[in-house]
This record gives sequence, C-alpha cells and structure tokens, in this order.
Amino acid sequence: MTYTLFIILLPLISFLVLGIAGKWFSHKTAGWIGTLALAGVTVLSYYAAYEYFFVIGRDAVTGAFERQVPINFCWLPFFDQGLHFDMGILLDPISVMMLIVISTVSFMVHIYSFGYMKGEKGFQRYYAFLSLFTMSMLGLVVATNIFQMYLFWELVGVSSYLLIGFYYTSPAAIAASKKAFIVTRFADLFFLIGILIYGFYTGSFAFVFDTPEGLASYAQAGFILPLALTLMFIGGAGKSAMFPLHIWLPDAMEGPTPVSALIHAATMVVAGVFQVARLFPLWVTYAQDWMPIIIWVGVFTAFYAAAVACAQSDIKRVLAFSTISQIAFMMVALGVCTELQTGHEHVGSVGYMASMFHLFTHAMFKACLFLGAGCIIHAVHSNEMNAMGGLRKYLPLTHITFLVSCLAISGIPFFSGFSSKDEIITACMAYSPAVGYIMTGIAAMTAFYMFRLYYGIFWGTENKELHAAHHPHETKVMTWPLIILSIITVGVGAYTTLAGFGMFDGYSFGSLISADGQDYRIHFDTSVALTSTIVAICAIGLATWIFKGERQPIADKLYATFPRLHRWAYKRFYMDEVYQFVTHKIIFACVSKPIAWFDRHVVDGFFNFLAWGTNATSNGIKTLQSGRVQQYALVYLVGTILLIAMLLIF
Amino acid sequence: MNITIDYFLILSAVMLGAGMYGFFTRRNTLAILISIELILNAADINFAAFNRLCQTGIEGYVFTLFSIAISAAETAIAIAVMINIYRMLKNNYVDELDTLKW
Amino acid sequence: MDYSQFLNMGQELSLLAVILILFVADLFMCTDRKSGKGVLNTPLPVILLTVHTLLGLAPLVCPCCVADATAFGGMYVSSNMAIVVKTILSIGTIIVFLTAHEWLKQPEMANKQGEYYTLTLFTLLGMYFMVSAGHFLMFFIGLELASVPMTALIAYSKRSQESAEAAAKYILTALFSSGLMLYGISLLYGTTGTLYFEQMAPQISATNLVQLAALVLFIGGIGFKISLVPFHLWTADAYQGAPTAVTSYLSVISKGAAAFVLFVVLYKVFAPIIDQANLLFFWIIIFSITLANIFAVRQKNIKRFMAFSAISQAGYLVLGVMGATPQGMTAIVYYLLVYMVANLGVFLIISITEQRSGKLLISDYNGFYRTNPKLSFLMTLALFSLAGIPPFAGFFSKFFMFMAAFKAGFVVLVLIALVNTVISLYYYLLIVKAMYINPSDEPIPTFKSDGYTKLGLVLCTLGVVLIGIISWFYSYIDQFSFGL
Amino acid sequence: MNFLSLFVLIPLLMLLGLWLAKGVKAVRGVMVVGSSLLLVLATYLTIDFLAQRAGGNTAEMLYQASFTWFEPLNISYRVGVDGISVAMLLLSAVIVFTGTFVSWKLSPNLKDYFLWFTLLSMGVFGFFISIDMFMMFMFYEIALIPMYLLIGVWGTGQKEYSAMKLTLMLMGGSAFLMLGIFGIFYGAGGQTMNILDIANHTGGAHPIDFAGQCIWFPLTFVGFGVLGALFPFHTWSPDGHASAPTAVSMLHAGVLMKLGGYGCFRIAIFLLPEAANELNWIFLILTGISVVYGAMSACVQTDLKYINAYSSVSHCGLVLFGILMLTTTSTTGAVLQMLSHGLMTALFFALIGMIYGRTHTRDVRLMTGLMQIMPFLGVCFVIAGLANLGLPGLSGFVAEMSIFVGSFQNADTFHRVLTVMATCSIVVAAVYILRMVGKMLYGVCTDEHHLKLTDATWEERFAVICLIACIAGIGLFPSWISSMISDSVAPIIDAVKQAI
Repeated sequence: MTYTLFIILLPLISFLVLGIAGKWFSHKTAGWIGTLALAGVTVLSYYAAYEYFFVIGRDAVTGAFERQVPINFCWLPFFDQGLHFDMGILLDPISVMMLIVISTVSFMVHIYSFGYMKGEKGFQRYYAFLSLFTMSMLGLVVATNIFQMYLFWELVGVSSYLLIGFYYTSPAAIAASKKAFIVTRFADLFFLIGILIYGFYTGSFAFVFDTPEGLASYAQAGFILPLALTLMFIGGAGKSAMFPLHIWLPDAMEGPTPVSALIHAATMVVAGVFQVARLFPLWVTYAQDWMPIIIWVGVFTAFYAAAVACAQSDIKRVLAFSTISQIAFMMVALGVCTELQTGHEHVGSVGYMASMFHLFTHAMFKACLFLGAGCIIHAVHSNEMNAMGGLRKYLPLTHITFLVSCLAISGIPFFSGFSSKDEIITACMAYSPAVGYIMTGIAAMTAFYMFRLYYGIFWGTENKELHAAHHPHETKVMTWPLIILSIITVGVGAYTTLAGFGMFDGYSFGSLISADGQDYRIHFDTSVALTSTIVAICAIGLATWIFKGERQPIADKLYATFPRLHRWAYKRFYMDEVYQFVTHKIIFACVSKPIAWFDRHVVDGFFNFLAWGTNATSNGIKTLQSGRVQQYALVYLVGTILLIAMLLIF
Repeated sequence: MNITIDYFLILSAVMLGAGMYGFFTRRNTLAILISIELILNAADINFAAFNRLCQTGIEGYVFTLFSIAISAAETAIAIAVMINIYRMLKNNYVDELDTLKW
Repeated sequence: MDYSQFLNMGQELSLLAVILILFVADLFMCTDRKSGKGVLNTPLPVILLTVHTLLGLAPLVCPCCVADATAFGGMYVSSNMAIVVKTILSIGTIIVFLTAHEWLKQPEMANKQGEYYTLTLFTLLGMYFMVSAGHFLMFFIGLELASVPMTALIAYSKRSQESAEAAAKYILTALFSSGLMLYGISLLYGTTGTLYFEQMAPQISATNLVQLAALVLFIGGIGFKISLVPFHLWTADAYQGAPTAVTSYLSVISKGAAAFVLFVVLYKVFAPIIDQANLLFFWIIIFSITLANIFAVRQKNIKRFMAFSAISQAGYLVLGVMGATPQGMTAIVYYLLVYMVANLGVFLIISITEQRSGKLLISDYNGFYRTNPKLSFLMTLALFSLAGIPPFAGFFSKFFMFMAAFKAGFVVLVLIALVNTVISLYYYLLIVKAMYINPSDEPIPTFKSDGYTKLGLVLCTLGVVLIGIISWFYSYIDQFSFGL
Repeated sequence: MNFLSLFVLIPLLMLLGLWLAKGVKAVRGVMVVGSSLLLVLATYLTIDFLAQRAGGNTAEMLYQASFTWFEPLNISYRVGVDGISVAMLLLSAVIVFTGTFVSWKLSPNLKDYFLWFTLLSMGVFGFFISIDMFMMFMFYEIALIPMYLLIGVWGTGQKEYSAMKLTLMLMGGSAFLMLGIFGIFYGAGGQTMNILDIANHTGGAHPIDFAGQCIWFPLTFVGFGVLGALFPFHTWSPDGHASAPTAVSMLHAGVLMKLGGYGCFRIAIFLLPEAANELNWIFLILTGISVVYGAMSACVQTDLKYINAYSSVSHCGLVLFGILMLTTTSTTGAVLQMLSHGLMTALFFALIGMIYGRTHTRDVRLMTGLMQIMPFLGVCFVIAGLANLGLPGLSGFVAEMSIFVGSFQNADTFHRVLTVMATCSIVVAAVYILRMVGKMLYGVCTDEHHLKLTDATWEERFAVICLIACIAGIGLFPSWISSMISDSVAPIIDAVKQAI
C-alpha cells in the first residue's frame, strides 16, 4: 500500500507550491490547487480505508486487524545502543480511521473556505497553511514511532500557530497564536522528556516493544515506563486542552472559523487522545495503576469546561469549551478501559472503542457546528450572541444542520453522538458507577448549554436593527459542507443506533475499531441508554424553558440570583489571569530580568572592572616616574639592594 | 703592622657610600658629577688593591687605568651637556630638570 | 705578536674603516644650505654600511675564513652567533639612517650631519666589542663606547631643552649604573682573581655572597642598557627627549646588543649560580612587563609610549635568558630581529610624520587613516607584529620565546607574560583605534614621504611579513645557538 | 601541497586581488569569484570525502599532507580533514559566500573592509584544515584580530568599546590556550605538534600524565570556550554582535564561535581524554547554566541583536554541552548544532541587518507591522525564528534532538538533570522568538517613516535564500551529514571512554 505515501506528499507539494509561488496565483487558482490536492488525499484515504478494513487488514488466522507498515526508513540515526529516528507509514484501525476523519473534515473546510475567505488578503497563504496542517496531521496519525509522532506533533503546533495568527494585524490574534504555541510547546517539553526516558529504557522509539531486551531493560527500571507514559500524556493533555493546559484553546478561536472547525474542533485537538490510544497497549500492560490520572484529569476537565460553556456569550467560545469537554469524555473513556480483550464478557475493554468512536462522531458534528457558526458569523459579522437571535428565518439550512448537530452532541438517539456517548458512559459504569453518573451529569450539562446556544442563536431575542442593517443570508458553497456533515451525523447515528438496539446484526463501529482489533459488536446497555437519553431530554427541556422565549425572565432571574457564579464562569474561573501572573510577574519579572541584570552588571561588570582597574593603577603609580633623576638613581639603588637581599634570603 | 685588604675595602666602601650620598643629596649637577667620580674611584681602588694584595698579574691595574680614562671621557661629555643646559636654564640645578615625567 | 689575529675581528675593522671614511668625507665636504652635505646624507653611509654588513657575513658563507676565533689573548672572542647578531645590529643601523635622513635635511642640522653618522657608528662599534667580549675590560670598554657617544646623540638638537634634559638624565643615570657595575666587577675580580670569562666561571659559587652581590650589580649595569625594571626609569624621558631618529636607534640596537651580552655572560661566567640569576630575572621580568604595560596604557606622547612598549618588549626579550638554554638564545636573537624590524617600522612612520607635521601626540593621529591610508596600514602591521598577532613575525617570535621559557620550566612566568600580552595588545590597539576609528576635525594632512623612508618602510614591512612565515631565519639562527 | 591548502591559498589570492583591485566593481568581482570558488571547493571536498568513505577509506584524517616548517621545534605544516572539519568547512564557505552578498553595498572603503573580511575567513579555513597545534593556534588568532577593525571601523553603536572588549577577552582566552598547547606539546614529549600523533600514542599509557592533563584541560577548554561563549566569559558576545556590521556578525556568530566548539573537541577532549572524563562535570555545569541563562536573558532584551546574541549564547552553550556529554550521539548532535546554529544565526543576523538598514532601529518596541511592508524579509524572519526554536524540517530540530537523546544516554542523575534543564531552553526559545516576531512583524504599521520602506534587493534575497536552502536541506535530509560526522566522532569518543 505504498501509495499511501501520496496521502502525505500531496498536501506537502501543494503547500510548497502555494507557499513559494502563491503570490503569483489568483485566489481562485490557489484555492483550487489546495482543494484538488485535498480531494486527492480524500480519495486515497477512502480507498486505503476500504482496502485496509475489508481486503487486507484482517489477519486470516486470528481474525484481528494487524498493523501494516508499507513504508519505514531510518531518517536520522542515533549512534548509541542502536537508537534511530524512523519515518514511515503505519496503518492500523485507528490511524486509518483518523485518515478518514482528517481528510473528510479538511476537504469540507477547503470547500467551505472558498466562500468564507472570499476576498481575504492572503488567501493563498491561507490555503498553503491549510495544506501544511493537513500534511502534518496526516503524518502524525500514520507515524510509525513516537519520535515521528513528536516531529509532526511540533509541525501541527506550528501550523496551528500560523493559522490562528492568520489575521496578523489584530493584536488579539497575535496574542492568541503566541499563547497557543507556547502553552502546547510547554506541554511538548514533557512529551519530549518522556520520549527520552522511553527511548533510553526500551532501546527503541517503537509504539510496542518488538525487542525482548526492550522489555528486559524495562523490567530493571520499575516505575520508569509509567513515568514516561505519564509525561507523554502531559504532552497529549497540552494538545488536547486538558485542564490546566486548556487555556490556549478558547483564545485560539481568534483564527478564521473554518480553521477552528478543522484544527481546534475536529483534528488537532484530538491528537492527545490519539496519542494515548496509540500507546494504549503500553498503558494497559505496564501502567494500569497510573491510569486514574487520565480519568480524573478528564473528568474534571469535562465538568469544568461544561460549566464554563454554560456562561459564555461568544458562540465560538461556547463551542470551544464544549470541544474541551467532549475531548475530556474521550480521555475518560480511554482511562476507564482496563483490558485489551474484547467481547461481551470483557466490558472493561469498551472504553477504547468508545473513545475512538466518539472521536469520530464528535469530529463530524463539531465540525458541522463550527462551520455553521462560521455561516452565522459570516452573516451577522459578530461572534456575540446578543447580535443574533431569531436567525432561523434568515439561515434555514444552517439552522437545520446546527440543530442536527446539537441533537447529536446532546446524545439523542438516532444521532451519532448518542451511540458513542452511550458507549462511553457504559464503559465508565463498568469501571465505577461514580464516574458513570458524573459523566451522565456532564452529558446533561452538555445538552443544556448546547441548546442554550441553539436558542440564543436561532430563537430568543432578535437583534432587529442589526439584521435590518445587513440582512443575513447564506452562501451555497458554504452550506454544502454543512449538509454533507450533518448527513454523515444522522446516517452514522441512525445506523449505529439501530444496530446497537439489535434491530439487525451488521458491522458496527466496534467491528472495525476495538482494543484488540477483534470484531466487537456494539450492544447498548438499555438502562444506561435510557437514563442518558432521559437526562438529555430533560436538559434540553430546561434549556427550551429558559431560553426559547422572546423575553427570558428566568435567565435574567438566574443571573441576578447568582451573579458571582455567573461572573466566575464567564471569566473561566480566572485561569488566564493565573497564567498571566505566573508568566509575567514571576518568570519574566523574577527570573529573566534579574538574570539580564546580573549579566550586564556582575559578569560584564567584572571584566569592565579589570579594565578600569588597570587604568586606575596606571594613574596611581605614575608618580614613580617623577622626572627627578636623583629619584631614578634611588630606585635603581633600592632595587639593587632588594635583589641582593632576595638572593641572600633565598 | 701590615696593611690587609680590608682597609682598602672599607675605604672604597666609604667612598662608594659618600658618592651615592652626594649623588642623592646635591642639587648642583657638577657636584653630582663629582660624587659619581667618587663612586667610580671606589671601584678603581678596589681593582688596584685586589691586584696588589690578592692577585698576581696586572689585570687590575690596567683595568683601573682604562676606567679612569673612560670616566674622564664620560665626565667630559656630561659637563658638555650641563653647559648646554646652563645655557638654556641659566642654572644647573638637577631638580629643575623635570619637564619630562609620568 | 701575531697580526693575523686582527683579521678575526674583520667586522670591527671594516666598521672602523667606514667610520674613518665618513669622518674624512665629513671634513672635506663643503656644506651648502640646501641639501646639507649632499651625498653624505644619506647615500654614502647607507652604501658603506651595506657593504660592511655584507663583508661581515663572509665568515658565515665561505668556509675558508674561520668564524670562531679569538684576538688579544682571548679578550676578543668571535663566534658565528656574534656575527649574526652584529649583522642584525648593522642592518638595524642602516634602517635608522634611512629614518634620520629627513630630520638631518633640516637647515639647522645641515652642518651637523656628519657627526650624527660618525657618533652613531661609534656606538655601534662599541656594541660590536661588547658582543664579542671575552674579558670584562673589553666588555666595559665596549659598553662605555656604546653609551658615551649616545649622550651626544640624545643631546643632538642643541636648541631643544627636552633634548638636553634627556641627555642629562641619561648620562647621570648611565654614570651611576656604570659606577655600580664597575664596583661589582671589581668584587668579582677580587674573588676570582681574573677577568676572563672562561677562567672566572670555575671560581664562581653560590655560597659566595660577594659574588651574588656582584651578580646583581652586573645585572643592574646591563639591565640599565636593556632598560629593565627597576633600572629603566631613564628610558621614558630619554626616548621622549631625544630626536626621533636617535630614539629609534636607542630603542632597538643598544637594547639588543646588551641582551645578547647578558646571555653570554650568564652562560659563560655565572653558569654555576644560574639558579640565582633565574630567581632574579623571574621578578625582574614580571615587573618589567607588568609595570611598563601599566604605564604605557596612559601615555599621550607617542615616543614616550613607544618607550614603555620598549621596556615591556625588553621584558619579553629577557625571557630567553631564563635558564640560558640554546633554544633561549635562538629565541633572543630571533626576537631581536623581529622586534627590530617592527619597532623601526613604527619609528619610521613616527619620524616622517613628525618631520612633515611636527605632531607627536597619539591624539594627533586621530583620523590618520583617512588622510594617509597607506602609512597607517603599514603602521598597523608593525603594531600588530609588536603585539604578537599572526601572521606577522611578532607572533612567531613571541611564541618561540614563550616556548623556550616554558621548556626551561618557568610556567608561571610564561602565564604572567601571556596575560600581559593582552594589556599590551590593548595599548597597541589604542594607536590603531586612533588612526582608524577616532574622528578628528583637523587630522594630519596627507603628505608624501621621501624615498629613504619609503625604502626603510619596504624593508621593515617585508621583515614583518616574511621573517615569521619563512622558517629559514629561525632555523639559520638556531644552528649557531649555544647555551647550557 | 594537496588541494586542502587551496582553502588558504584562495583567500590569499583574494587578498592580492583586492589589493590590486581598483573601484567597487572590481572589488566585488574579486570577492564573488573568490567566495564562489571556495564554495565550489568545499562542496567538491564534501562529495569526494563521502565518496572516499563510501569507498572504504577509513583513515582518521583524509587528504593529509605535511611538510616540516620550523624544524628545530618540530613544528610542521600539516593539513587533513575528517567529517567534522568537512562539515565546518562547508559551513564556513556558505557563510563567507552569503556574507559577501550581504555586505554588497557597505561603505566606506568597501575594499579595506573586504581585505580584513578575507583575512578573517582565511584564518577560519586554515583553522579547520590544520591538524598541527601550532597552525591551529596561528590561524585561530588570524581569525580573531581582524574582528577589531571590522567592528571598530564599520560597526555601529558603542563600537570602540565592544570591539576592544571582544578582542581583549578573546585574546585573553587564547593566552590560556597557548599555555595549554605548550603543556600538551611538552607533556607529550615535545616531539610533535601533530594532533593525531599525540592522540594515537603508541603504547598503553597516555603520554601526558593525569596531573598534567588536569592542568592543561581547563586551560585549553576555557581558552576555546571563551570563543564558544562559555558561561562567565560570554559577555563579549552581546556587545560585539550588537555593534558589528551585518556580515561580520554573520561570520562571527556563524563561523568564528564554532572555532571554540571545534577546538574544545579537537584539542581539549581529544588530546586530554582522562582529564576530560574527570573534569567535564565542572564545564557541564557552566554550559548548562549558559544554555538556560542565555535563553532566559534573551526573553527580556529589546534590541534585536541582543536577543539573537543571547540566543546564540544559549545555542553555543548547547554545543559545548553536547560535546562534554561525551557520547557519540550528543557529540554528533553538537557538531550538527554548530552547523545549524551557524546557518540560522547567520540568517538571523543577515535579516536583522537588512531590517536595521531600513528602519534604522533595532528596538523591537519601535517596530510594528513590518510584515506588511517588507513581506519577503518578514517571511524569512519567521522562518529563521522557527529554525531557531527547533522546528522539525529545519536544521535546529535535528541537532537538538541528537544532543538530547545523546546526553540522555548517560544514566546518572547529574547528567539527567542537566539534560532536562537543557531541554527547557527550547520552550524559552519559543517565548523570545515569538515575542520578537509578534512585536516586530505583526500588527499594523504605524510609523509613517516605516511605511515608505522597500523590500529586499536582489543580492539580499539571494543570500537569504541560500541560507534558508541550506537550513532546510539539513533539516529534511539529515542522515547523510549526521553519519558523516559521527563516523569521525565515534572513534574519538571511544578513545576517550577507554581512557577512563
């Protein structure tokens, strides 16, 4: 399957072409170059997926999916204990699934951007960066070893930096891009250290020990491997915006909305989840008892983000926080997965599948949501909810797709979100009921704030004069992706729901992706399914009751009753301020400045002192040369006597 | 009583000391030249005395003669310089010669 | 009496011949206002001296006439190395003459041109005898012959008070030091009963305190000529006061001769107490280098500045006598050669500048690069060579000098000397800075230098650039070197 | 006389040519021809070297040539190259080539400028081809001194002070170095100045006894370390770079500072292995400090050149750090880091110079939105910045990763802690780079004087593109050069390890 190489090469080429020669192209040409490349990538990925899943992927004997490595070569040799930095392409269920997700969403975004970025300055640059990002992201998911993953990991970081800072004339965008890059970079530091430790003790950077001596050296170093994995997880947490490293994601919304859809909702932010999933066999085998870290980080983040999302007024921010919360769901799902064996007697292994499943569905409907938000912003030229309201009349298609996605994310049956979220909660229940119920609660919050958003945009108080000013409308090229994505959402949802309730017995997501690659058929645990559905519906009802109306007395009442709470949630519990304080007041003011001062005045001062000292001495002893010949002779004599004395003494 | 070398040495040492003392204390350059003569002659006395009382041959004497001649030459040129200075400064005080210093 | 022994002192004789010819020529050549004594200034002396130099090399090139020979019953000892040194000195003198030309062309000098050459050559003759002395009398005569005419030279410009003052200081200190040295020699004579270097050595012993004192007095006398701390105080004043041509002579030639003699005497006479000598020189060198550097940092007048630089260079020069090893001797002579071309190069430029503009302060050189780029470039090369910057000769000489001292086992001394090179680099760069960087509202105007100066500069620059790179010089000197 | 000597001969001929050249065009012509010849030569050398290695020529040094120079002192003219020197020669050639174009329009007296410039590059090339300690030292000093005039005459700001400080501190370093060289020479019997002969001593014990090594190692290491911006002796570098003209900063940070690292490895480590094993902890601490310290103080600088100078301190610290870690990987990484830092810091200084030449200020606070006004320079600046913070696909990443992986192979806590400390620098690097880029390029340009500025001229574009091409080339295809280097590093490191 060496043709998969082109999946990475095509975007690279289009990046180089657009990046170097871009400014001589017209907007249209540039857009077409990028989009065609992406179309090619999409086709190839789909074909690869088909070939992998249905033709060659499954091992004939065990019936499990095997990892295929079409290409692998040594990119940079290290010379101690045979370490080497490989580059290659690894195909296994999750990477193939990621290929599909990335190519699909990216393709959608490319099309969508035709409309959204129309006439923007730097259109070519925009498409160049998109290609760059796609290339890096694809490279990340097909990485054959941790180091290659890290390499592309950095690259996606940079491309996200470049895309967030696309509007480089707006201070907010600059700050946001800087923040995003530095925070993730900080997290990547731990990733790197983890890699170093891992590489040293296992003697390779491969995802699984293919060498027995690797295992041996691990056995010598007791807690080392869990430590390494945890450090890498911190890296992942940074990319996936887990608390407390989440602060960059909301600001990242300063970038163009399609970018938010692609990078900060669908693909890059799930890289952390993907990384943990990629290393999952190691986690389960060697670091079982460290996995609660993942769970509790996930749980807290999910709750925190949901709580904040309830109070935001900028629709993209709401979506951002909901993204954080949903990714936390996936993390938790991985955390609660305690074994690799699948099959119905092994409930403990559901989490892995569930997490990947949710990753897939979430990518689709969240991309749809963001693109919808993009349409809305494009229509009203504002991110603030108070500029909206009652838009359903103006943007019918957007309205429908948005609603579909909201239903999906809230976990209503027959929408994709339901199946995946349900599996997650099942897995949590299996791990411990406590986690399960907490997650159910958070799911309810999700439903609530999503519909708060929905009503706030399409119903609620309409901002009449603004809409009168420039009557909002939709652009066709921008609505197509919405439609496609929501169709996927509904289609997948309906299919899996039916399959899950055992209406018919066909392939389901689990048959393609499961912890051990075996065919795992999803069957809903009815009680869980029921509870979560009911809870979700209640939450939606609540939201409807509060936010649907033209006037919103209850909402205002609530704000009045808990002003402090609302304020804190609105301010994201002041996490940014904390960071601000730590970086500027502590690191810059208390470390860098003193060091700089020390350098100028102490270290440098010392050498200047030497020079000064020489001159001072020179002036001090000048009277020795007094110009009086008798004194000269006297010095001569004294010198002679001293020398004689010295000889006599020694 | 016989005259041992010590007497001469003491004499020359005293002359040397006197010469130096003169050199350091006198302001008048001519006086300084005279004291230098003392120093040189102290050395000459040494040569002569050593040759007479300790050593054989006439090396010492010869050396003395030569050094007397040479010191005469030196004094001559020194005096020439002093005269030149006197022409310019209208005095010959050594401590006036301190325009070159530091 | 065997007259053939006079042939062994061929260089001295030929030099004497040169002197006589010049003397006679001076007598019978009428002086006209404009060009002074015409051919006497400067072609005649230079040509004669060149011829003399080439003749002097005869013993080295043709094996027929033996180089290692004695005269006057061993009072005069000639050796290949001595011949090399004398050749170097005479070459230096030639360059000095080239320097002097412009100065002597001035009207008030017109009728004094002859004396200058005669006197200078007499001092050179004195140094010749000093260099190949085998007996303290010969040595003493040579020393005085070298220093007495020098006084006249320093006082040469009669109208200038500075010149007179410098001469006074020089002669007084010189007399003082020669008096003490004479006393020291007398003590040596008393304790050993001879004045021949060879015969003296066996009588010397470290236990004899009188001899130790004599050693110090001797070092004082010779250190006065090399201008080592603490016997150096006359240097700055004399250099500043004397006419530039004389200063350049003073700064190189007499220094070099004295340093070589110092080595010879240490090796021949004081070999038994060489450790004590080393102890003395350890401190003398440290003080010479450091003190001179510290003084030089502050100087305003470039001649005075060169004086202090000369003192510290003398310190480096004397590094070679530490341990009196053959390598040390080679290092000394090589260093002397290199130092000579560089220093004379600098003085050539100083003197031509003085002649053309009458400026002598370092600050006067501000902006020199803009008005006289070529001169300042050559000056820079010479200064770099003095500072020991490759690829100029100074680097090699310093490197080999330090190598010799290191091999003799004086690591600490070498370290201190090395650290001092940084200070010396600093003040040499001050001149470069003045010429290249410092702005100036009225820089020295552009001028053309005369042919003699040009010739001298060519010689010096060639020396500065080539003597290091071409290893032949070092190897050639090395094959004659002797030592403990 | 083999063709390595051309590396010295060509600059000599260039000097001659410049001396004779009349008029700016002629001068430029000489420079372009000469530097391109050097570049071609270096490229040819690299190719041929790789071919020879591939052909199974495992000699420690290739193209060796030698003839006696100062016979009485056993000093010879000896040349020879191994992978490390080849890499360094290539680097120097590139920098000199681009430097020529960067200083295309310099004034006044371009001619004299290029004279000193060429002398400097001659020193650099000579240093890298020589394997005789005397020669190395000589060329080392040849390379140092022109810096004084280059900065003093053609520099900006408080140039006299900076130039003097730079020269004196480096000369002070070389004073220690000279003593160390004597020590090694006489310690090894005073028979040869040839590095290889001293290192591959016949017989078991090292000719220089342990006590001696422990004296000479610090001397030589500090001597070279001063030029490599070792922690307490680095203060010449910010001022020097700030005042130097563009091409000189390029050459200085790009090549000259590499002499330090190269010398440390070639002389201090290679010739004094036991002491290197014994004492490297001291210098590890120092370099570890300078890695973090440089990055940290770069964060609060406001002058572009100061920022880059401090980041150079940090990166060069990383070079010495990698060397001192004494593993093949880390040392290879260190050499790679020399290459990549050389290229990218040269690129950086070039761009800073070009921007400064237009805006006449280097204060980041006074510049905004330059990206709109000079897009080409802006984009290249961003690329340089990304290279500086170790973006994959550019050279910095490869080098840093090799260093970190290599350093981590020392299994004890001390080395581990230091390694982790060093890795922190890559985050800090991101901070100051992004800060600089964000303040200066992004945003809306307000200064009406800046609004009228123009983008890069052709020669500037050419130089910059060359550098970027090299950076990307190493970054994308590192394995050939890294294995070329490691082939030469490995035996040395093994020797050092055995010396324990």
